[in-house]
Amino acid sequence: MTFQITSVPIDPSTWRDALVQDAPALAAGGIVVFEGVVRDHSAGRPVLSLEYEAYTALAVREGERILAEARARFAIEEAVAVHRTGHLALGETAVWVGVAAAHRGAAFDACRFVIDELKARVPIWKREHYADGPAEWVGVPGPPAP
Amino acid sequence: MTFQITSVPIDPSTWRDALVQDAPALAAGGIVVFEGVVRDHSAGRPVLSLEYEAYTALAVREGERILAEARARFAIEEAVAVHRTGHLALGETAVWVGVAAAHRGAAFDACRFVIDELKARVPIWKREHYADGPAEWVGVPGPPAP
Amino acid sequence: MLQPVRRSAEPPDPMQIRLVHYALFRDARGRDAETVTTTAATPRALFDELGFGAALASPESWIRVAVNDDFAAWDARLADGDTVVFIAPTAGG
Amino acid sequence: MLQPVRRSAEPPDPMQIRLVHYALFRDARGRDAETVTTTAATPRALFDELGFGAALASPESWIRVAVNDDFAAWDARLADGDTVVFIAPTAGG
Repeated sequence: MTFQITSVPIDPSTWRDALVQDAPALAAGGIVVFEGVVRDHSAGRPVLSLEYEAYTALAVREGERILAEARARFAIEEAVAVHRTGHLALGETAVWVGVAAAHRGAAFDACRFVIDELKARVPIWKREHYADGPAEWVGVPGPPAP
Repeated sequence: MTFQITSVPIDPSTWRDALVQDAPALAAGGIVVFEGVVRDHSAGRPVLSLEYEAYTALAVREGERILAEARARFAIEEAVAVHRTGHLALGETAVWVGVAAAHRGAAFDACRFVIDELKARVPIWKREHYADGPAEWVGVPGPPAP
Repeated sequence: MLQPVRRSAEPPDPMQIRLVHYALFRDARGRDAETVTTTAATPRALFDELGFGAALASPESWIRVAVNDDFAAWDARLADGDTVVFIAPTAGG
Repeated sequence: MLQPVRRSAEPPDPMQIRLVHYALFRDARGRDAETVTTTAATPRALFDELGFGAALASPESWIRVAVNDDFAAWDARLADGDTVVFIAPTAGG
């Protein structure tokens, strides 16, 4: 498991249970989860829906690297993450990160590290569909002209 | 809702869904959850099970205060928490804290604040049952003699 | 001039205080709750009267007190009918 | 002494490079993928050859490159049969 890209809706409880199963012999005392949910606004503009597109082979490779870095850097037992692709409605889960650790400080630190690094490094693009104009790729200074 | 003491098993997915419902109009983009799960060891001793006992009236009052402090101090939309009482088996959820916010930094900070304050301030006691000796109240220097 | 001194030195009227016990205080008292008739004016005096003070030194540093379901100071003034809880170190979560 | 200079100045053999496009590069090219025959020795040269360089200044500062499904440098040496992806700013999560 560890890092997955999925085109089907993410069920947080399924992933939470899988994380607990993965943490060996119930030695984990604290679980920290980050979940990104589709919002109804972005930079002040009303969002109707959005779509995520992934360069899957590289996204999985980089996502696995990030989880391995988290395991090396923090005193945690397990870290897993999943990112959704395709068209998402408001309220759907775009990304889910879960960390299990014996002590909660490490779980918080590692979970935050993973989501920060995923957002910065993993090749996944987001296109927002607005109520007041054409869809746009998020985070891009401007479209290439050619 | 906000802070509850419950003697029935905590279902994390029920609480997660309630948190999302509470965050008005899906404006929340990030959810951070802390979940405390019964561990199989404590200070090196094998734990068979444990029980939590709450001074419920004051625990609810103090828990609500902590959640109100979190809402005042961090840019979050909602914070809820629930603590289990009674006899818990290994792997059961003892405490669940969930925070929803437009931006993840505030959600992480607030969730950590809430669990740290709950642990420090709320009158809930834990008794561990060990494989190798009699049950003990956790965190107490010694039993009162009279 | 001596009268006020005498008056304050007189024992106060006995009060009915309800004690509710949790965790290791319940273990120590062998019951969940009890009502005591006492002249202890503060939680600190009541603590000593119950015999806890002799066994547990400096309780102010590690035991908290609740009066009528909210935290209170060790030197708060008790009133007839108050409910008092001594709160040993907690370990929720 | 001049021969090595001449040899390196000769055009290299044309290579077949597979380009896979995502997000706004796919929008710009109007297709998911294509195979180009090119003498571009590096991703940077290929980027210019495709016409992106004229439109997008200083791509090194905000666009990443992948060769054969891993991140690569802009001046990496391309080989025949390589797959190249230009990675516009991402926004996962």
